[in-house]
Amino acid sequence: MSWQVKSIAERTGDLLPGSPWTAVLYVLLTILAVTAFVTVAGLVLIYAERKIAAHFQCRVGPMRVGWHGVLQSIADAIKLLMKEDIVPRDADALLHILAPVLSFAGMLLVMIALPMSPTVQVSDMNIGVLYVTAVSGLGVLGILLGGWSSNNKWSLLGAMRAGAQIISYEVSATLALLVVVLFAGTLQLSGIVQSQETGWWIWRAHGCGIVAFAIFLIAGTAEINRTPFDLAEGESELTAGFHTEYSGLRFSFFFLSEFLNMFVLAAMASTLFFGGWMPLHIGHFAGFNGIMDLLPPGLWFTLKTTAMIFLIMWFRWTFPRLRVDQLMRLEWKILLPIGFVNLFVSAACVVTGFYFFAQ
Amino acid sequence: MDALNLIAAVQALQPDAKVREQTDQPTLIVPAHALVALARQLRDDPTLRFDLLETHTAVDWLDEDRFELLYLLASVPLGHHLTLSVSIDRDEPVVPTLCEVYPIAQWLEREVYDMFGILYDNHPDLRRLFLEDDWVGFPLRKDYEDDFMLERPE
Amino acid sequence: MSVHVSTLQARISGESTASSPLSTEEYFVNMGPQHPSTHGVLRLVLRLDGETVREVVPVLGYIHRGIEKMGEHGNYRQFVHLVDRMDYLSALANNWAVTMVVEKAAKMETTERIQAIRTLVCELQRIQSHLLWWGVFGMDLGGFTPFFYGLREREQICDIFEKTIGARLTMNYIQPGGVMFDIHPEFVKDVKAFISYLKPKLVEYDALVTDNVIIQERIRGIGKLSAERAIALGATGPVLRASGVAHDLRKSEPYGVYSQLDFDVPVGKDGDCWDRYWVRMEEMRQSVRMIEQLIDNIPEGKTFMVKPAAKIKVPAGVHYSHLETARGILGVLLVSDGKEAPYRIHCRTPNFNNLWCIGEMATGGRMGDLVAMLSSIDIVVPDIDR
Amino acid sequence: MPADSVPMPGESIETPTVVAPPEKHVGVGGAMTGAVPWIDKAGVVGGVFRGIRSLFSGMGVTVGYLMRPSTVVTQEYPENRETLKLPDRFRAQLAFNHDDKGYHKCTMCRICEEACPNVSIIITGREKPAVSKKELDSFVWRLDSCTFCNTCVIVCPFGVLRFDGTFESSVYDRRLLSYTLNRYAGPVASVLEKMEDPEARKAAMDPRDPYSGAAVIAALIEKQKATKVSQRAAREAARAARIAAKAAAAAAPATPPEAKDVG
Amino acid sequence: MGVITDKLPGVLEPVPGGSVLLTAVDQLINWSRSNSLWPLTFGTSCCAIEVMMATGAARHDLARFGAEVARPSPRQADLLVIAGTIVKRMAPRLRTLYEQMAEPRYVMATGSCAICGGPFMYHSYTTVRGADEIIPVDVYVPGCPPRPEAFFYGLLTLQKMIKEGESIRHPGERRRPVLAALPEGMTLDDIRKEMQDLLSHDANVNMAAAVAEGARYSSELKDF
Repeated sequence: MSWQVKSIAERTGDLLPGSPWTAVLYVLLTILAVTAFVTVAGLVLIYAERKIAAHFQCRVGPMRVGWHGVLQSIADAIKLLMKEDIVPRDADALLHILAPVLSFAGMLLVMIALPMSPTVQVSDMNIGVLYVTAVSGLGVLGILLGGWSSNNKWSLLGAMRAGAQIISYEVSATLALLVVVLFAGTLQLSGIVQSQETGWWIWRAHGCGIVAFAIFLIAGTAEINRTPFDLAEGESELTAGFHTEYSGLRFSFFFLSEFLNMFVLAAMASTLFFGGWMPLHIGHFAGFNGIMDLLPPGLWFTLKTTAMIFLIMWFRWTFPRLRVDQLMRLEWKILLPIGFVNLFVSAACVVTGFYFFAQ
Repeated sequence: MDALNLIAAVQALQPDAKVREQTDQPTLIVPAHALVALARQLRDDPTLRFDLLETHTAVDWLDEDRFELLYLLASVPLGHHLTLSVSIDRDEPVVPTLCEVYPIAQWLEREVYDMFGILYDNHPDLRRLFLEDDWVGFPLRKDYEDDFMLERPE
Repeated sequence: MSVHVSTLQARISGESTASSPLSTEEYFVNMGPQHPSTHGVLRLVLRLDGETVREVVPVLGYIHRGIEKMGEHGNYRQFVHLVDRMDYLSALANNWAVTMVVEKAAKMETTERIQAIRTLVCELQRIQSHLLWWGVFGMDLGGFTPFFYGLREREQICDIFEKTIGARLTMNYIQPGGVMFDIHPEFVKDVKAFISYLKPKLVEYDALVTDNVIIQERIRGIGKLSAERAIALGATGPVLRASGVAHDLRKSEPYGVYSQLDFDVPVGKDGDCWDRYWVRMEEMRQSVRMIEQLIDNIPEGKTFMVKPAAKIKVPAGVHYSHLETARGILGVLLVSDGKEAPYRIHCRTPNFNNLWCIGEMATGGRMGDLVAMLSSIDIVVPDIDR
Repeated sequence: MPADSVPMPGESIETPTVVAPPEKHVGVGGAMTGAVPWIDKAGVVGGVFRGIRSLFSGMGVTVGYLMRPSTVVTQEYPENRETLKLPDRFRAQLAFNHDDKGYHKCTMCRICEEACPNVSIIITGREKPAVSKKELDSFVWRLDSCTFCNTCVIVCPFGVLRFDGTFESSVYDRRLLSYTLNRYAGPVASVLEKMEDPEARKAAMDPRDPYSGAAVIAALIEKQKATKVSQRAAREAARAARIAAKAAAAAAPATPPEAKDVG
Repeated sequence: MGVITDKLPGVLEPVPGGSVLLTAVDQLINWSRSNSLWPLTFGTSCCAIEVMMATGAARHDLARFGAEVARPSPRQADLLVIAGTIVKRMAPRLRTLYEQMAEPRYVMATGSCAICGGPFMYHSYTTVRGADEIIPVDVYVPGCPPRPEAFFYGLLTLQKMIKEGESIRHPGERRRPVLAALPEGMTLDDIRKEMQDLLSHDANVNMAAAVAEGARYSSELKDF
């Protein structure tokens, strides 16, 4: 079965010569949809995190705002929206204001490239993986600027920690990405998904996929500053880390982008290693594949991403935090060598065609 | 019996030490100038080994116009206790510090300085411990006065 | 910042930090008085070189309430309720310390039942205190879930206390001459149920925290304190025992009914955070052992030997007695002039001495280590400031 | 510890039985602390696997609770108000023991007022010399300063006071936190039964009269000021006397130093 | 001593010139504020264990109110719970913390120490007798320390105040220090009346009638 893959950008391009105004409308609708998706997904993720954390800890979580607290995130959002927005007197006002926007923008730009189903992908670039890697690095700029411009020592410490951490782990994450790129032979995200039609890379690559996935998950968790790598905002050490001086709406930008980064990470992990929207296929076993195809690809994507998000939350509510030198040692002395070896092994696999269902 | 032995052993080291009455632990009154030497001997003597300064505080005997400094020593390996009592003049409250013998004395003495205004000779860092540096008066003295403090109405 | 930092700055100005062309600069950070991991209003002035801690200077007094001064203006019974607020996590032991010195000085009689009940509730509160510490220790190291598990078990002890004592935290239960109430009829049943509930949970704690590789890597070899330095700095309780000194007043100078109980003293080897962690975990197990021995053998007898309204007078003189709380030796020095109110009352609190070890431990460590060390000492700030 | 149980100097105390920490080293062999070069460390592979297993066992504990909703221990307070039952001895609210006709046994002996550590009980009343009795005017209890130490209850010779568990006392104004307790706590049961409106019944049963206490406290503050002034005067007089005595002593020949020791 | 310059909190004020739409928006905002009270992690002594830790823990679970997001930075917190004694040395820091918080900010004083000095009221040379001498306090939760349920009741009281009284146009205006002494020109009857007005906003029960009826019964029963 072949998939009709067409991104929203391509469809707009098709519309452009015939009816340009429809195309413009289409673009506007897309912008609206992305914004709405980001907001809703953020609120849902925050609510889910609080509920799941509560049940990990034998509590019930938000209960009193709406049925089982479903309106909790909305109340929080409105409150943060209406809260006084403080720029400290000695802060660098321009950068202080710019930082959360940058942090948010980095996350938003990645969102554009995510293939959520064959037809739901805003832009399907042929350098998709490269684009995602590059743009997600924008977030660290926001964090660094925010920490530096706040004129607060805790913020500065948090920002420096975040900077060192994110830049270091970017290396390992990219090495893990490259494994999949090698196997799939393309940088295009939809291409990577389609290359998994005969099976997901996590099991097709003789263990290389599993190692790469583990590295990607660890490095990704570190990149989005979540426990056990939340040193940048570890509240028992650095009060609130880089966003100590932020309040109101600007703080909510940081808050929201932290949660949506988790979504981005989960979506990328499922796209690269679990086939994204591709149903579970085993080689050319048509009967089984046919049954799996009964579920729509969008649902597959959602399920996989949810599972990934749950895994990341599970980490957070189980593990303590690493120390800053251990963090660096883990990256440069453990993950990076393993990542390189893994890359070479998978390159050898690709060259010899030694993996399941090679073309 | 044991308390008597202990007192005898200490009095052998410091003949000036007199027994303080009305206590439930062996307590010796020591002249201020002999305090540091005696404490060092008590700490280093292999049969006494008073290695723990359990606490140190002062009592303001306003009517007798003196401060009584109490040093509660204990021996962790041997498990016995001894209290040293030093009386100093209320108008000229200066004693030598025990910091060199017991490091924890540095902070205990800062606390006593904070509360009683007793000055410790040779103390490396004699500052107030609990109150602000610009606090007026020494609160645990019996004649301390404070506009802020409320008396219990009766 | 006032004087403290300026003295610090004067101290470092003599050292040259710029030895390499890429020079670094040391800087000061105020940790506290409002900081999540200082457990109250402790302030630490840190001299940092990047992430490395060069010097720690604790600054106290943000909760100094003058309890000793207040003690001079009330009678002994009224002072008992004040010491509840000192180390509120071992309020019963605090009550007992004052009670002990008053009873010893005034030569008051007690019964075996009173002593057994006191021992029992104090051991329960020791478990309660260590449970809270365990949870907070986990949270300080960045894992949130231990906090919730620890406090979940703590609530069970709170329930037992509520039934017998009528309060959850500040008890005022152990009074000169007895205990305020006899134990609740359901007390024995509840305690047994709790003990059988707690035992599997302790195993679970090991799976969640003790054996966790991140915890192990973070607390092993961190914050070492040698036995000599620990004694010289006056550290007591688990901090001293973790350094390898088997000093426990419950063994060396038994009070209550501890002399009849069979228990071991957990002792560490290196005096690092891991040893302190392990000593406290083991102390919980030993407390469980003690409670198991005692709970079926509470002797019969009176629970209050004097009339509650009777005035207590202590003969003139200096009286001192001490006991072992969850954090170390709590001693009460009572100077009486024969009147109804003490002439001077002084509390030797364990946290005061234990806190000063942080300066010794933390130098050269990282910020994250400092938090772990502070948490492993298990300080209660109002107990330091009094 | 009595003095005669102090061990002899030089005699070692009995060494307690000790437990030492386990030797088993869980962890990745110092790989991350950098204490040991991790490649050289023997058994590093085993250490790494043990470390990873420990992570999974921790995750097993947390997910075990997630999967068993019965382990949720939360008591949902405002929802469970009807069923929430506090222990009898819980101390949250001081109350008078009225009999069912509204009488109480307080004789205004003021023992509780004296015993209270921080004057949270303020009793006002009149002497009645004719019958050599006192008449209680108001028994004000300050909830804002009460420390719930239970001393007043145990010292009361007539069993007038009790603590009950009514903890819902939050207010917007702290003046409202003083109650006059000797007002009748509620009508007799027969009258209560006649009241049909449950809210009205509740209001009638409310033992607390929140307002009259404030005036008493205002008077108390005045009294405190007066006390302070008088005590200060007394202190200053004592001080002057002491200085005078000292000057006299300095003028007189010096006393022998033994006189300074405490007898 | 202190003077009350303002009305009691919690009294609903008519908004001059306010339209129906704005009122609805007000209500929405007040609803969101009352349901999203993020506390500052601030505790000085015993009350911190009960009010900050035990309430947040599994048995009582502050998260049900949406208030478990304890922020260590005052900039992001909405609710300052004064849990424990405030001494003179801490007072300027408490004031700073309050000033660092972003509007709207709410303050709860829990426990006797924070309300009026509690056990340390007399003969203590450092204890501040009431946190409201330093910063304005919205809700007082008595107890020493209050049990977690009592704290929740205080939180509900605060939520009620926010829902009824707070208006986006006057953030923090009604909250002034209230001290123990009665101000000049104000009698107890005035407070009574204000409190009854406050209570009569409770739509479900005719509290005024209930109180009057209760008083009648009480006066009848005095003849016993």
